This record gives sequence, C-alpha cells and structure tokens, in this order.
Amino acid sequence: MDIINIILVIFFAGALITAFAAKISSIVQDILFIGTILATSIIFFLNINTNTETIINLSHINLTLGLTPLSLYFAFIVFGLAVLAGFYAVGQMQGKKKKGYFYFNYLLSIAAMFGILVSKDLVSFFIFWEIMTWSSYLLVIYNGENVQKTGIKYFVLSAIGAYSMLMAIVIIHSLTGSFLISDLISGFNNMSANMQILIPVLLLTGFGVKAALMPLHIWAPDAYSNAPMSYTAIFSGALSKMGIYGMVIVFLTLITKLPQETLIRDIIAWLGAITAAISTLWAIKQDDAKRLLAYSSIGQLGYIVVGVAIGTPLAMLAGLFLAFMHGVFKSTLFMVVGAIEKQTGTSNLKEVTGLIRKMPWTFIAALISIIALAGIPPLGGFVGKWMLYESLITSNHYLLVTLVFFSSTAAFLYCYKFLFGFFLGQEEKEWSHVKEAPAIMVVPMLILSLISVVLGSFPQLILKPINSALSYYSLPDTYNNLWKESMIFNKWGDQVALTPIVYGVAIVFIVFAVFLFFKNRKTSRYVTTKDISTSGEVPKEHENLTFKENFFQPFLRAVEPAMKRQMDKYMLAFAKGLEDLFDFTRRIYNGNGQTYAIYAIIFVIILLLLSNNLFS
Amino acid sequence: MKKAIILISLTILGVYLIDIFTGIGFGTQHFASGVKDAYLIGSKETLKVSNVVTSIVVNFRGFDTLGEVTVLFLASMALGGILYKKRHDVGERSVLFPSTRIVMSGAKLLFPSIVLLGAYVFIHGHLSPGGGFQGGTIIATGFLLMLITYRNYSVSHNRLSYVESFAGILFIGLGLAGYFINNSFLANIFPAGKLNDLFSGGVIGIIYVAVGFKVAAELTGIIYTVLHEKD
Amino acid sequence: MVGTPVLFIVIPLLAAFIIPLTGMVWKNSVRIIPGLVLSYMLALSVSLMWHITETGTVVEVIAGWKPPIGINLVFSPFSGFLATLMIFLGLLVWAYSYKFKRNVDSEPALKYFILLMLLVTGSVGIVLTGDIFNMFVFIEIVGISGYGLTSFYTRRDSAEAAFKYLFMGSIASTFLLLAIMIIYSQLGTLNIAEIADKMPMMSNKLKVISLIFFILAIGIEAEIFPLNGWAPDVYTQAPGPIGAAFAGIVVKSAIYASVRLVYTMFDLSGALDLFIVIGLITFIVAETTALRQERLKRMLAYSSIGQMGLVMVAFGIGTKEGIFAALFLIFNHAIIKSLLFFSGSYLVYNKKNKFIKHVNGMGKYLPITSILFTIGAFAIIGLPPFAGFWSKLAILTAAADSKMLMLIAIILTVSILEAVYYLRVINRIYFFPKKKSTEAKKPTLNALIVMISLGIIIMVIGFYPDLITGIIDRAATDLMDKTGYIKDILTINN
Amino acid sequence: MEKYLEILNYTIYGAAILLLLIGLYGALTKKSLIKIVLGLSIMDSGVHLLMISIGYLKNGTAPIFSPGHENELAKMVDPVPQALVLTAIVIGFGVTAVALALVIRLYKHHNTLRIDEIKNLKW
Amino acid sequence: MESLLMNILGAVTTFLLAFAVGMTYGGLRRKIVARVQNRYGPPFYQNFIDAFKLYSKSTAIHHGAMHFLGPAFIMVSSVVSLMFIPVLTNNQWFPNLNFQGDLIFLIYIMVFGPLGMALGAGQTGNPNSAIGVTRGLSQMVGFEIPWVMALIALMVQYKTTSITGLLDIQVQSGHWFMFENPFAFSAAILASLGMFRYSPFDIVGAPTELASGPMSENGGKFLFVMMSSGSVFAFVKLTLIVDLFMGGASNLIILVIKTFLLYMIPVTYGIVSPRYRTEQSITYFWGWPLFFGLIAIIYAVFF
Repeated sequence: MDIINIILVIFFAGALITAFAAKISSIVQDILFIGTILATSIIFFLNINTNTETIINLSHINLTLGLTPLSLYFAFIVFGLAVLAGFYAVGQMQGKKKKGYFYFNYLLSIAAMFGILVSKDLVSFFIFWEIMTWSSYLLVIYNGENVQKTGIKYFVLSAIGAYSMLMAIVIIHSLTGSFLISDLISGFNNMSANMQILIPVLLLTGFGVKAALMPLHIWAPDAYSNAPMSYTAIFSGALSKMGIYGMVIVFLTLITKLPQETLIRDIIAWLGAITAAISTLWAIKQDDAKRLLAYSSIGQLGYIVVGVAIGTPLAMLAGLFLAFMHGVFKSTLFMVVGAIEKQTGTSNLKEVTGLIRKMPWTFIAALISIIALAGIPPLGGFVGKWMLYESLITSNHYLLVTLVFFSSTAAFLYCYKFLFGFFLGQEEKEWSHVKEAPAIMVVPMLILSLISVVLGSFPQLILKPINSALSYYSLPDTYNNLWKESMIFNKWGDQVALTPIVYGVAIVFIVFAVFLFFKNRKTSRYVTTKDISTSGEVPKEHENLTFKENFFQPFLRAVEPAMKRQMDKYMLAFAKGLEDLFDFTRRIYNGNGQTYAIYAIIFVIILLLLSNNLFS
Repeated sequence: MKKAIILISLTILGVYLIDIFTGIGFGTQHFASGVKDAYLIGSKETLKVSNVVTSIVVNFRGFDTLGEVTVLFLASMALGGILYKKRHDVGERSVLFPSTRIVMSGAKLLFPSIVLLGAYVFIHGHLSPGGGFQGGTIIATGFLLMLITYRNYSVSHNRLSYVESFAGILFIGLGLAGYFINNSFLANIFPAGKLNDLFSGGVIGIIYVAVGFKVAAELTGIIYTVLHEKD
Repeated sequence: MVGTPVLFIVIPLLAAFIIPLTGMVWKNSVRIIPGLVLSYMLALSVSLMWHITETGTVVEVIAGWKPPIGINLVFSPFSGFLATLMIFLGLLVWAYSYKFKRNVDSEPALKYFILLMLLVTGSVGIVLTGDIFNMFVFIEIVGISGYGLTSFYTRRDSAEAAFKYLFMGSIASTFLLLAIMIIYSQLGTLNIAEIADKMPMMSNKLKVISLIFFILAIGIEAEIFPLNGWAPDVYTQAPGPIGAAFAGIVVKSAIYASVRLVYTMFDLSGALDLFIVIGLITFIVAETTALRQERLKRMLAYSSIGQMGLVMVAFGIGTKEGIFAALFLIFNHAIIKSLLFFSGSYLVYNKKNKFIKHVNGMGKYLPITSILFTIGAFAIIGLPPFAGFWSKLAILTAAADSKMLMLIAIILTVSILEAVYYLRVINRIYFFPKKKSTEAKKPTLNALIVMISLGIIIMVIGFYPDLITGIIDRAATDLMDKTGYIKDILTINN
Repeated sequence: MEKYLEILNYTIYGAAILLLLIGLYGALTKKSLIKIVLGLSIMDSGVHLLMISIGYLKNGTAPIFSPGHENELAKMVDPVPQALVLTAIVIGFGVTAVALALVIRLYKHHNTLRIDEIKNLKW
Repeated sequence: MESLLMNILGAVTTFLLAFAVGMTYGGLRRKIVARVQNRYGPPFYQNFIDAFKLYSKSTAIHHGAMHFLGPAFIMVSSVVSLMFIPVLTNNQWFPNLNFQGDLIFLIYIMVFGPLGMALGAGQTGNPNSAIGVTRGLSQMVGFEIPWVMALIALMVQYKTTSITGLLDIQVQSGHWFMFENPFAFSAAILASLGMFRYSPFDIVGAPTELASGPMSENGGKFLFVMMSSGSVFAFVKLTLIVDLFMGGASNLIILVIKTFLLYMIPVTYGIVSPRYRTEQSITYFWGWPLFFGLIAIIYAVFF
C-alpha cells in the first residue's frame, strides 16, 4: 500500500473513531484526534517523494494520486497548520458540546485538503474538493447561529464554484478522453478557441469561490466568523489556499497558452485587487473581531490572487509566499480571537478591552502577527508585499499597484483596531478576572508567530520549495535569479536586503527599548489606565474613558460612496426574487385533481399539434 | 374559459382520433400477418377449444387473465382497505325503502335460476360465448338481488374468502402443474379432447370454472362491502 | 437456479391468495409470508442475474406458446437489473413496515402486505413482460394496489390523494389502450419484440400518434411534468414506506416502460429529444417547487420527481454512456430516496401535517435516524464520497460527450437548488431547538436495521462504485442492443 | 349513395370516439365526483367499443367453431381484441369500484362531492 | 572591521545631523508661525531646550510594556528610514544602507512609526490618544495614495525602484525630476503636506484645544524620544523629496537650502489654512493630489 493511501486511510479511520470515541472518554477522544493528525503528518514528512503515483482502478475511471512539488509546498501549509491548530483545538474544545462532530469534520477536511493536493486527476480532485466543502460546511454551521443564512450561503456559493468546476471537468473529459491533469495540459492546445476560453473560466470560477474572489466572496465573512475559531484558522489559513492552488495550476499551465492571456490575467488581477480594497474597507467597519479578520482574510487572498494572476516569476513568488505567510499569521490571529472568546465569552471589539496585562502571551502572538499582516518590515509579511509591489511595477500594472497599495495602507486601520480593541485601552473591571489561555492554546500561537519572525529574515526557507514547485511547471528558475544571499531582486535589478534590515531594525529597537524600558523600569511604577490626565483633569470613577464607538468614523465617512453598494445585498435580493418566483410557479399544482387531468389533455394536444415538428 | 379550452382540446383530440381510425379502416383486414391466425388455428387444432376468445383468454394470453383476476382481487382488497372499519362499526345496510312481498318472493324464485345460469355460462365458456367472468358476474347479480331485497340477508365474509382463495389457488395450481409437468406455466396438462365436447380443451374449462367462482365471490364481496356503508 | 422468471409473478400471486386463509389460522402469517415471498424473489432474481452473465438473456414462454403467439417474460441484464432492484426495495419496505402501528392489527395488515407484495409483483411484471398488453395489465395491478395503499390510513386526506391518482390513472389506461390498439390494428401483434421488428411497416403518422398516447399514459406513471400533479399528494398521504416504494419501485417500472418503448419498439429519432425536453422541464419545475415546500414528505416527493426527470434526460442523451448514467441514477435514487423516506417519516413521526419545522432539533433525540437522513441528503445532492456523486458524474460525462453544454449547465444550476432545500432540513435537524410539543418516536429495531443497511450501501457504493457499475454497464449494453433483443425473443426454441 | 354508405361504415368508430370524448368532457368539467367517475366509465366504454370495432370483419362470424362452422376460419372476426376487451372491462370495473369507494370516503371526510372543494393537498 | 566601525560612526553622525536639522527647522517654524500671527514667539533653539528638559526628567509612572515600546517603535521607523536615504550624493561620510533597500521598503518602514506610536498610545488608556490615533491613521491612508502614485510614476519613468538609482540618474543627466515630471512632484508635495501634520492637517494632535492626541499620556523621556524621532523624521522626509525630485545635494549647505525651501511649503501653507476635519482632509488628498498622481503615472508611461 502506498504512503498516500495509508495517510488517507488513517485520516478517515481516525475521523470515524474519534467521532465515536466520546462514548469512552473525552480525553481518549482528544488523544485520538491529536494522534491522527500527528501520525499522518509524521508519516507524510518522513516519506516525501514526488515521484511515486498511486492509481486506484475503478472500472470506468482511474484515480491517480501523487505528489508534485507544488502540492508539496501547499501540503506544508496544510499539515503545519493542521498540527498546530489541532493542539489549539483540543484546548479550545475543552468542555464543549459536539466535540466528536467537530473532530470528525476537522479531520475530514484536513484529509480532503491533502487529497486535493495529491490528486493528479480531476475526478479525485473534485471528490476531495467536495468532501472539503461539506465538511467545512458542517463546521461553519457548528455554532448553530444563523445556520440557514450563513450555512446555505456558504454552500450555495461553494456549489456554484464546485459545479462550474465539475462542468469544466466533464468538458475536458469529453475533449481529451481522460481525467488526468497532465492530459489536460498536453491536450489543451488542440482544443477549439471557445473551449480554450471556457475551460479556464469555469475552473477559475470554481477556485475563485474558495479564494473568495470578488463577486463570489459573499459567503466568506459569515462563514469565517461563524465557524469555531480553531477551525477558522484552518479555514482561512489552509482551506482557502486550495483555491489558490488551483488557480496557480490554471495560470501556469492553461492561461499561458491562450492568445487572450493578458486580458484574462488582468481581469482576474483586477478582481483580486478590488476584492482586497473593498473587503479592507469593510473590515475597518466591523466591530466583531471575527468578522474583521474574515474580511481581512478576503483582502489578503485578494493580494495573493493578484500575484498569481499576474504570473511573472516574481509575482508568482509573491503570491505563493504570501499564501504561506497568510496561512501563518491569519491563523494565529484567528486563534487569538478564539482564545479571547474562550476566556471572555465574546469576540466583540466593543466589549472586550485592555487584555494586554491579562493575556500577555496572546498579545505577543497577536502583535507579531498583526505586524506581519500589515506587511511592515522586518517580518515575513513584508517580504511578500515587497515582491508583490515590485512585480506589479515591473510588469506595468501601475494603477493596480496603487489600488493594492491603498488597500494595504488601509489595512493598518483595522490592524490597529484589532490590537487596540482587545488588548489596549482602558482596563475595565468587567474583565479583571480574565486569565491567560491554557498553554495548549498559547503555544501553537507563539510557534506560528515565531515562524512569521523567522521568515522575515530567512525567506529562503520557503522560497526554495516555491522555486522547485514553479520550475516543475516550467517557470524560469526563480531561486537563483531573484534571490541571492538574503537579497531579493526584481526584474530591474533593484533589491532589498533582508538580513541588514533585520539587524538594523533590531539594533535600533533594542537601543531605544533599553533606553526607555530598562532604564526606567525600576524608577517608575505602573499605574492603571484610570490614572490618566484628560487635559489636566483627573477623571472620575464613573466616567467612560473607553473609546470604542464609531472607531474609524471619519475615515468611513470619507469612503462611504465605495461601500454603498454591497454585493451581498444584491445576491440576497436575487435569491429572494427567485424564491418568490418559485413560490409562484409551484401554484401550478393547485390541488384540484381535475386540473391535473386537464393538464394531461393539454399536454397530449400540444404533442399532437407539434408532432410534425418533433418527429420529422 | 376553462370549458372553452377543454372543448377546443377535445375537438382537436377528436379530429385526430377520427383521422386515425378512418385511416385504419373499418371491417377490413388491417394487417398482412398477425397472431390472430395462429390463435384461430391453434385453438382449433391444438387446444380443441371451439370458442377462440376463451382459448385466447385462458391459454394463449392466460397470463393476462391471471393478472386480471389479480386486479379484481386487489380491487376487493383495496376496497376493504379504503372502507375498512372495526367489526362493531359495521352499519346497517342502507335500503331506500323496504321491499314488498312480491319483490321478496320473486327474488327468492329468481335467485337459484340466476346462479344456475351463471354456472352454466362459465362451465360452457369454452364452447359458447361466455365464460368465467361472465358467469361470475351473473352469479354476483343474483347475490346483489338478494342483498337489496332482504334487509337482513348476509353473506359470510369468511366463506367468500375461502371461495376466493381456493379458486385463485386452483387457477395458479393448475398453472404451476403445467409449469412442473410441461415446463411452461399454464401449459395444458390434460388431454385436449375433441372439439365442441364439454370435456375438451384440457385445463381451460377447469380454469374458467375457477375464474367464475373467484369472480362471483369477489364481486359479491365488493357489493357487500359497499352496501354496508353508512351515509 | 432457484427457478425461472415466471415465478416472480406466480409465487406472489399464489401467496396473495393463500394469505387470507392462513391469516384466519395464524395471525402473524399475514406479515411473515409476504416477507418470505419477497426474499424468495430476491434470491431468485440474484441467482438469475448470476445465471445470465453466463448464458445471456433468459426468455420464458407461458403456456408453451412461442413468443409472437404467447406471452413471454424476458430476464435480460437490463430488466433483470431493474427487477432485482425493485424486489430488494420491496423487501426493505416490507421489513421497515413490519411493525407499523396499524399493521399490528391483522385485518389491515393483511391488506397492507398483500397490496405491497402485489405492488412489487406488478412492477416486476412490467419490467419482465415481453408483451405490451400484458404490460397494461401489470400497470393496472400496480395502479390499483397503489390506490389501495395510498388510502390506507383512513384518518388523513389520503382518499383525496388516491382519488387524484386514480383519476389520472384512468386517463392513462384509456390512452394506453388506444395506443395498444392502434399498434395492434397495424401490426397484428402485441409482442414487443415483434412490434419492434415490424415497426417499419407502420405509417409514420400512426407511429407518432401511438407514441404520443404511450407517452401520455406512461408519463402519468413516470411523473413527468404536466402529468405529475397526483404524485406529491400520494407520496405525502401514503404510509411512509409506501412513499419509498413509489419512488423506488413504481416510477422505475414506468421509466422502464417508456425506455423500452423508445429504445426498442419505436424507431423515431425525435423521441429522444422529446425525452430530454420533458425530462428537463420536469427536473426544473419539480426542484424549484420543492424549494418552497413546507412539508417534509412533499419536499421529498418533488425531489423524487425531479430526479426522475433527470433520469429521463439521461436516457434522452441516447448514447450508451447516457443509459449507463440513467441506470446508475435509477439505482442510486432508489436506494437513497428510500432511505430519505424511511428516516424522514420517523423525523416527523407523530405530527399530522408533517411540516418541515417539525424536524427541529431531532438530531439530539434521534441521533442515528438523523445521521442516516443526512447521509441520504448528502448522497442525493451528489456530494462525494456518497453514492450519488458517481451517477451525477456519469450523467454529466455522458452529456458532455454528446456536446450538450447547456444541458450540463442547467442540470448543475438546478442541483444547487436541490442542495439548498436539503441542507435547510439538515440545519433544522441539528441546529434548531426542538419544540416541546413535538415528541420524538424512536425507530423500531426492524426499521433501524433497514435504514442502517441502506446507509451502508450508500457509503460502500460511494467508496467503491465498481460493485455496481459492472452490472449497470451490462444492462446499458443490453438496452442499446435492439436487434439482439428481437433475436433473443423471436428465435427462442423452447 | 355508395359514398354515404362508406361514411355509414364509420359510424361505429364515430360513436365510439364520441363516447370517449363525452366521457372525457364529463370527467374534465363536471364538479361532482360521482359524475367524474361516470365520465371515466363512459370514456372506458368508448375505448372498449373502439377496440371491438377494430377487430370487426365485414360479414364476419363470431370466432367460435360451433358445430357446422368448423371451417369458416377466414370469415371469423379477429378474436384478439375481444379477449383484450374482456380483460379491459374487468379492469375498468375494478377501477370503478375502487373509485366509488374513494368517493364514499371523500364524502364522509369532506362532506361534499365537489372536486374543487377537496383541495387539502396542494402546492 | 574598520568599515563596520566607520559605518556605525557614520550612522551615528547622520542621526545627530538629522536630529539637529530637524530640531532647528521645528524651532524656526514655531518662530515663523508666531511672527505671522503677530506674536513674538520662542527662539529657534527653543526645541533644543525643551528636548533637554524632557530628557532630564525622570519617569515616575508608566502604563505598561507597550507604553515603553511605542516610542521605541517610532524611533526604529525614523532611524531606519534615515539609514536608507542618501543624505548627500557621493559622500563617504554618510555611508548608509540605501543600496540595500529601495523605495517600496522605505514607504513601508515610514509607516511603521505611526503604527508603533499608536500602539504605545493605545495602552495608556487615554481616550484622546486613541481618538488622535484613529484620526492620524485615517489621514495617513489619505495622503499615502498620491504619495505612492508620485513615487510609482518616478519608478516607472526611470525603470528603477532604487533611491540611489533615481538620484544617480538626476546627477548624471543634470535634470531634476521636479521638472521632468512636474505632476509627480506636485502630487508628492501635496501629499507631504499631510505627512508633516501641520495645519490644516493637524487634527491628529489637535494642539490648540485638546493638548492631546497620541502623545497625551507621554511625558519626560517618552516625549523626548518622540520629539527627537519627529525631528529626524522631518529631516528624512525633506531629504527624500530632495533626493527624488531636486537632484539631491552634493554638500550640506545645498542640502540645507533645498530642504529648508521645501520645508517652507507646508509651513506657509499651514499658516494660511484653517484646520480640516479628518474626512475633509482625506477627500482633499483624494482630490487634486490623486489627480496629479494619476496624470504623473500617465505622463510617465506615455512620454
């Protein structure tokens, strides 16, 4: 039996056993859950081999499974996050209901993601894609709040994506006679011009849903915020990357062969940039941290899509690097929210405040991840952003880069809102009892934030796998052209040197931190946040000193025109209209048996009258 | 409006039907070779049954008849289900007005002869027009006469069941006998005899008798059930 | 071999006549004997299926007359597949309803089980028979047992549903007779194989008109769009398992009849396009209507109608892949929809109106039933790794191979609606609070076993479709082979 | 004159089709359940008549080899439609019986015989 | 080893120079504003005195770790960005790291400061700080767009993203980008108005009525660090514009002249303008400056 099969079997078996282990004991369940993830990850990492293929023979379809360098890269993200979020989940799910349900779907969706990555033919790709969809759907509705609205919205959009993908798959099969991805790539040139457009568009629609691309993104805010945070870490960090994975393949293999290549690339890139901009604005408006991060995720995925769509070597590098980084820091942030929600019972930024001293480790994780998210040097996020901008500028996308720049600048606003809302500001009595989250939750967050720090100065750790992934799809060797001894180059030969930056920043930071902190720590004493000067006056006890309402109101007022129109509302109105229409049409069945008989007679009359045309 | 649509539709349907059937032609041979000739010859030569319709109904297309009997059986079954009540709920028979003495005496007089006629019809089913269905129906009318004449005339449900079941079992049993002896369901297992003899046609006559009993019992049962509905 | 095809019909009929007698002696026999008969039929059909893989189609003549003269039964890979499926479902329905509330009483039980057994028998007869008038008789057997079963519960509005069914059924039988007579008047035969053989002799006009009458008649049973008004009512008002029987058995036999007509008997090319159009309209109307249903069973009914429309579409594609897909869909639909009806009727067990809202919060009280319902719903939506996915893939592949891109798009769009209404129910089962007034009724052991075995079948087929695709493939080949069918029957030497 | 006789030949078809249409009309327009059942029965009769007349042969005899008529094979009318009609009639009877039983149930349940008032199941 | 030492020495020197120039300019501005408003005003070295005073105060209270780290973050931003800007062309005395970072990096490191300050201000719990921060960040989004567009126009026009590269092109050709692409220059200048946060864009600190803004809870050494960072930062911005648009400076005097002239633009604009509300300033930046930026890019691409 092949390694891939073993891993999948362990996953499915583990999922089933874990789901029903609650009958034995809760701890056994936890251990089984963690054990499944660890076992699969260890087996996977010990047996990485991109050359083997497993073929499962069915009478009419052969399912081919095997690793490619690209899928290996994404598998790093999936397994890494799965392990860390898995530990975190054990902590977060402590004492919650439906633990078996959660673990089952969690494991299943990880398995499905792994399956997607190892699929070398489109059918198994689709199978795992759908397993991923429904297992994540079941987790989206886990909370039981707004299930009809949120869950259905997620599923419908996923179904739209999946089905357009399925349509593409069957068309491909009818044209090439095979489901293999490699056959699609080799046979793509022989297709008719219409099909050459149709197939990539359908595939991109499918992937665009999971990557939350502009008109298809409306599921994301609700779904991300509704799922348990330990899963949203995976959801936003790894699951959405499956859409990116698909897009990368489409762009690298299919789009490049098209005469309309630039047009499609531009359209998708612009969609990505618009997604990023609009969702950033919406993120600024949110008061619930989950929703804020959800919108932020959409925005970040927008950047990744821009990078992947532009498709120059540097842009591809940027997209894939950002994909990794986004997985790292966004899942940390979702974990942070989860930890806070567990400790305080709410994730509303308006309610929770001043946790910095109660949950210092969580704060550190959040701070580092936020800095990485904002793309500020010297953390990992910057590397990706830099590559993205450079690639856009050097490939003549000037307005696009402005738009991307706008959204990433505006992202500072919600970054600050997030940090300030939870950790800074007044320390209200209401939250004085809050303790730091258990270690099993904090450690994964810290590990992840450590990764962001490390990648800021040593991006080669993942640039190398990306390079081998890209050269597998015959892109020029990026690793040696664009990267040299901690320096990244763009096409024009301009560079940024990461190690000196990191050293410089670190030195300056330490100097001044020492200057301020260590020198004054002894001499000064800590006072509470109530002890402040408001224009020289001492505030009274009952005075409200917490600034929460309308946090970025002035900014939002300025950008109001851009936020007036909401895709969500249009789509919901459309759905409502459809339902009303169907409510009307179902009145055909009016309950009178005689009418049905009349229908029958009319049916036969119509057929008789049309008989000359029908059976000529 | 609705009526107009229906009228127009029916007119169109009628036009098409008339068109078809005038095209088919009336009273002429429509097809060059059909199974009809095989039936006529087979009935005369092999089965020795003079009534070809009977030989078709019972033997050539005996399977249809089996289905037909089943339909009747099912109808009485379904009727019982539809109008099912617990025993104590069974109501008085609804009679519009009590019958006069003349009717009563006449019915008593007629009943045996009706039953006899019915029996004659199904026993001679393979010789002359008529057969199990016809005979059974005639017998059932006799029971109907009795039931509407006499307010307290009753037929035992169980007895009807016995007759029904045994008749059915006989039919299928004979068929199965053919299956086991002649390797084909409903195949003739008895000597065919001579054309126009009472004991001709092998199993056909026997099966038709069974069918007659079954039909009579079922129709009576149906009438009985419906008559016992309270309104 | 345990027997020959004729026993499929004869044994149940014999049992039906015997049961009233044994019922007087031993009350439980009215419930047990039908089960034994159905098991025997299943064994018989399985062994025959095994047998025909070696010897080819089994044709049995009745009363010793060779096919054009006598009636014959054909157990081919195609009809055998359907017959086996129907009998299997019939057995499950029997097992499921073994301990039904009203069936504990001997008198209704007698009627219920005999009607059920004959419903299965009639459907099997439709599938097996090689004679067109015989098919009519079996359709009527199915119809009358259907009317009886529909109105089985006296307290509901069941009579209304049964009457609508009967109304439509009468019209159907009238037009069926007309069509049969038109054909007989031209060809002088009622044997399907010989009709198919002689069909070129018939004038085009008469061919078309008889086909239209056939479509009307069989379409009423097959629940195609403007003719299916009765269907949801019947599904709703009949006892729960009977809904499954209708969806899984009766409709399948009607579909068989229509397919036999178009593929074997008539040689009209436009008929397949008509199939696609009608099937597609049925699919769209039924699925959109199902979206706004308030009652669970009605929703399931419309879903079932929609699936049948899809089956018609698949048959209408006309290639071997299309038939393969259609048969796969038939199989999956039979299994899955039965599971949905079975588990669904427990979810809304004690409520008169069976509103969808009554399933609220049942996930906690009926965990296994709910999980099974969920599996069924996922499968029918076509989510992998459940069985429904493979048939959906097959139908789409078939459509794509025939270059029907619009068809694919429409099917997939409507499938989304299907997903929506099923998921709404699932969400209610698990995430809505249970109302105090609704009581959960635990499924009886026999029902539970039936449901679990269906769930296992769905999962197993989902993971390893090869178990069934071989059989379906043979069936599809068999249906495509018109000359083979004619030859098999007309040149039999028995 | 011949022509008119030609048409006369078809009167039986015409009558049967008219019967069918009358029955259908009644079933589709009448509100009373009883009348609908009647209409269905009439429609059935029309079809049966049509079937029988298809098998008719001009100057034909009944398909019975009664003594003395053993060799009139060619003159015999087609026996098959007759056999079929026999079956169809019995089936029609069964259906009508069930229909009437249902009407009784419906009347008890809804207290009306109007079909447009019996609409508990719809949409 | 020697070069490393020289580098460090050079860096410290640069820092001191920037500090001095920035402080002086701040003092001059106060004086000029006062004179225009018909006041006497403090002497131009007042800022040095203030700084010294603040530096010598001892810190008695603090609000937690971020309170300490906030000013350090600001300082990182200004010092690191200073390191990446060529102060003088072809001068050995200010060896900096500019060849290792380009404009994109600079843009990012420059926003690092405000964010760090915002964090520090956040922990103090003073609502005014937070209000100031939100205003500041909002305004930043406003002016960054035209600013970035101007820079992109330059990068596109000369096919390089390196500051030194742009500077070298100007030095070699002798044409200042200010005239080569005047639209970019206009956009950059207008954006820089916002960067300096002088009137009319001074709602962040709201100096006249709240005495608050992000700094309101900071005194003593905290304020000293912030003040010096502000001065360095001002120098950084001025030098950057000089480098990018005005051909750089070959010696200190030219640098001072050019930067001072540049500095006068926001100062004088500020004197004559009343304060904008936050959304007004944002829409202001998205008006003409954005338009200029757009024209600049179009100009750069097509001409």
